[in-house]
Amino acid sequence: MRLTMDQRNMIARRAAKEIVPGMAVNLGIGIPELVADFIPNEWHVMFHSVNGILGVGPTPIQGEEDQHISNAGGAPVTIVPGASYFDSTVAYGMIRRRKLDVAFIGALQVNRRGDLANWIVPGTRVHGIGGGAELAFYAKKVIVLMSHVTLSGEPKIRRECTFPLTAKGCVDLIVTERAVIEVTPEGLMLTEVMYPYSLQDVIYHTGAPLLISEHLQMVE
Amino acid sequence: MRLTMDQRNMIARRAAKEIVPGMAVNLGIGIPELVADFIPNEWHVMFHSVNGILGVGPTPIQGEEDQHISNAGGAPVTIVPGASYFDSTVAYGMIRRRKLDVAFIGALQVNRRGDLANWIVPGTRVHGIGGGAELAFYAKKVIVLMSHVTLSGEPKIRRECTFPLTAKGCVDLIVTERAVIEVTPEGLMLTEVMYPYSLQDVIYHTGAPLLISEHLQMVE
Amino acid sequence: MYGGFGTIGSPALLIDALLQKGVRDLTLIGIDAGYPDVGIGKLISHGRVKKLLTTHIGSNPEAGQQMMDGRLAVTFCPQGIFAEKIRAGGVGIPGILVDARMWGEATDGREAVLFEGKPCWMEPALTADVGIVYAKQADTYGNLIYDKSARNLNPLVAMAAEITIAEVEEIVPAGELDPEKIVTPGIFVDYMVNRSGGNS
Amino acid sequence: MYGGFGTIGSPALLIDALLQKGVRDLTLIGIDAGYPDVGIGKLISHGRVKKLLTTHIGSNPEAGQQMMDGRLAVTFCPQGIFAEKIRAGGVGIPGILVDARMWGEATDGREAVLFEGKPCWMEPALTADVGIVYAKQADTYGNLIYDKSARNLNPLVAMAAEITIAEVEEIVPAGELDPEKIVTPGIFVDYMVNRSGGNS
Repeated sequence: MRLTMDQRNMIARRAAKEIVPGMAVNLGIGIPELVADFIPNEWHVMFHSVNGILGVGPTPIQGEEDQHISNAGGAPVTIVPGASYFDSTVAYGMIRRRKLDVAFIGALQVNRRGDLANWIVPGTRVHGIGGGAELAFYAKKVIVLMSHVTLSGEPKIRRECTFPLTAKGCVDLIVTERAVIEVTPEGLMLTEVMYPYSLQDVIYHTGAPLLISEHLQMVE
Repeated sequence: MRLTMDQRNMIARRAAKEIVPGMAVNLGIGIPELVADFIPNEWHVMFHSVNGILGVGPTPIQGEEDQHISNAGGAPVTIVPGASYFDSTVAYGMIRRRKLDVAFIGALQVNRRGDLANWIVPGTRVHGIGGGAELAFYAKKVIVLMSHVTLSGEPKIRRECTFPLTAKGCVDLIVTERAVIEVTPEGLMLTEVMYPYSLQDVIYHTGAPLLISEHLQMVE
Repeated sequence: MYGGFGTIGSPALLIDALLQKGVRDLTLIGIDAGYPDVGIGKLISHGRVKKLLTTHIGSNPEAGQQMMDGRLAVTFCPQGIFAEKIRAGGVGIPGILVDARMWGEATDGREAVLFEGKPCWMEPALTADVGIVYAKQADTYGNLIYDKSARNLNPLVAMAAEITIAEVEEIVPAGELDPEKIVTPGIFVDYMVNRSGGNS
Repeated sequence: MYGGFGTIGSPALLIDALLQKGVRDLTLIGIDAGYPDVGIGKLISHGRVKKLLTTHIGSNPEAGQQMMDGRLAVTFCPQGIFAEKIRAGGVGIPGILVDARMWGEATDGREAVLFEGKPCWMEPALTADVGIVYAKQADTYGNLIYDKSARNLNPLVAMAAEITIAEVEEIVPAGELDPEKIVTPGIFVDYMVNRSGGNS
């Protein structure tokens, strides 16, 4: 199922709640890029881009883009006060030194242990591993933002990933248009169900066993 | 024998003749530091310092020193147009990438194959290896500037080094207050004898066999 | 080897020149494959490339197609390790050690060595015969200053190539750039092409 | 771990503070041992150091004496490799490969591994619990700009320590430093001490 822009924004808005002021945050390509729009400026969150920016700001007003300020996806951005530019080895140095508090990342599949697959669909189009493996492995908290099911309706949250893994046991939280699911040592814990989906719908479209949180919220 | 300032300058002046315009050159600590004074500015020689400068200029006028512009020995220097500052990994990157045309270096001992010992006198004072090994190994041309004999009169140019080696087979040319000696595949080749020393004196104070160049010069 | 990340900081004129010169059977080393009609991707679309060492080709379906057809040999490497490998080449060390646990399953199945108690891989440095980079300003000595996020891989590539060619917006006399602001010392730069005309 | 090369770029106030605080049994990591009464050498002269990883102690005879007496354990490493090892720690890779043929006889006799046809050593990255550095300017986010050759090892140390303390001449509001000129991004800096008074 292809997500609507509204659904993508809803995922991003929910994801933004995981951020607290002062954090350093990496936004992957796709839905993660939208998260920045839901973070107040005065929180002084420093957005990190692997091409070499710490302190990415909002999308520029049309006509005022600087062709040489862009995020890793190539989209024009701005910078905030305190931002710096550096080469990609420094960008990844920050990642490996575990300076990033949260990485929001897209996914093809996540399994019940928090393994992440997001770099290749065998036999079809090849993207390449990109920076996903390092972000997923080293960020203090990894939050997957994705559609709950594939275009053909298959669950993306599965008992086991069928695609090659990007990183093992790295995912802490999954946010989709239908649900928020925590990866816990006991397994996947459903904590929120998004309107208009039902608990039954989420369970039905999830390919792995779900623990239901005693604080389960039905989000309007 | 301790060298006089005149002798040290004479060695540096002779050494400077090995430089051609546009070269990138590293000057070690000691006599090598004096070489810069004998190179015309208009040659645009770029002097390299391992602490992080390419484009070291002359010693500043007294009273006009900048406490944060110094060479690797800690002496105040200036910079020339086109100079840049960088961290020490970049300084050594230039060395390993063989961007330095000549390194002038001090020595405790050199043997007939051009092995260099300049970092430790076993049982006495320890200096540490510093940057000598990398400069000696990677510079396109390595020129040793030193006194011909030790303080107690022992030859520093020897059949074999008795001190631990800094780098093997790295020395191309030796300049002392008494002689200029090339390291050739056939052995050490004496090409110049410095006034007021005699050929006999040089041979007597050299601890390795010397080939005498057919173009041997007696330098006034 | 080429600088740039997507089209940002990509030496567009030098890529066009390679295309016009008819160079072929290239081995390319760079962070991505650009787009089919923009950036380094042009060389791929025109069938000039036989090997590509990169991290990601998602923005260039033509590269993916050639890879599937067996016309283009692509080797992938995680992006941060890839950048470090180019840097290692640039500072002349033979390689780096990387944590093998990070690499998920994007591997060729090789064995890790145990180093300081961690499974590690020995990753060779990357160097190239020729490197092409884009910079904002140069001086006549070849010192380079980049522009914002157009820096990305460019300073690494500038150091890692035997012959480095810089495409720059402007060339000023030596001494006119702030020496604190220079990112690539000129000793690493062999040739410059001025975007506004005139080579050096 | 400390920045500086000789006394240039050495965080003098932080060294004095360590001295006054009575810290002892230190393991120090830095490019040299300073001078007996200036720079990092003060800590050695006062007998506060038990181990020293460095490249050169020629300017500090007191360090040499303590080494001979067995009071100070000194490990030497060639300078460029030493700097690379700190940088490796700073970017979070486990180690680097170095050409074993370069190292003369300044070795502990260990075996080289053959890597891509060259005898190499696997050199572990260097990190530290605390790093002290000196910078010219900082902003309130911790971004640092150094001063000329006082840069030397400081940016490497700033990245390689778990806790990095910067001694700076001036702290300005975030946004006032040219982002192109920042050498150390503030994310690597934990505490700052303003030389002209006032901490942050």
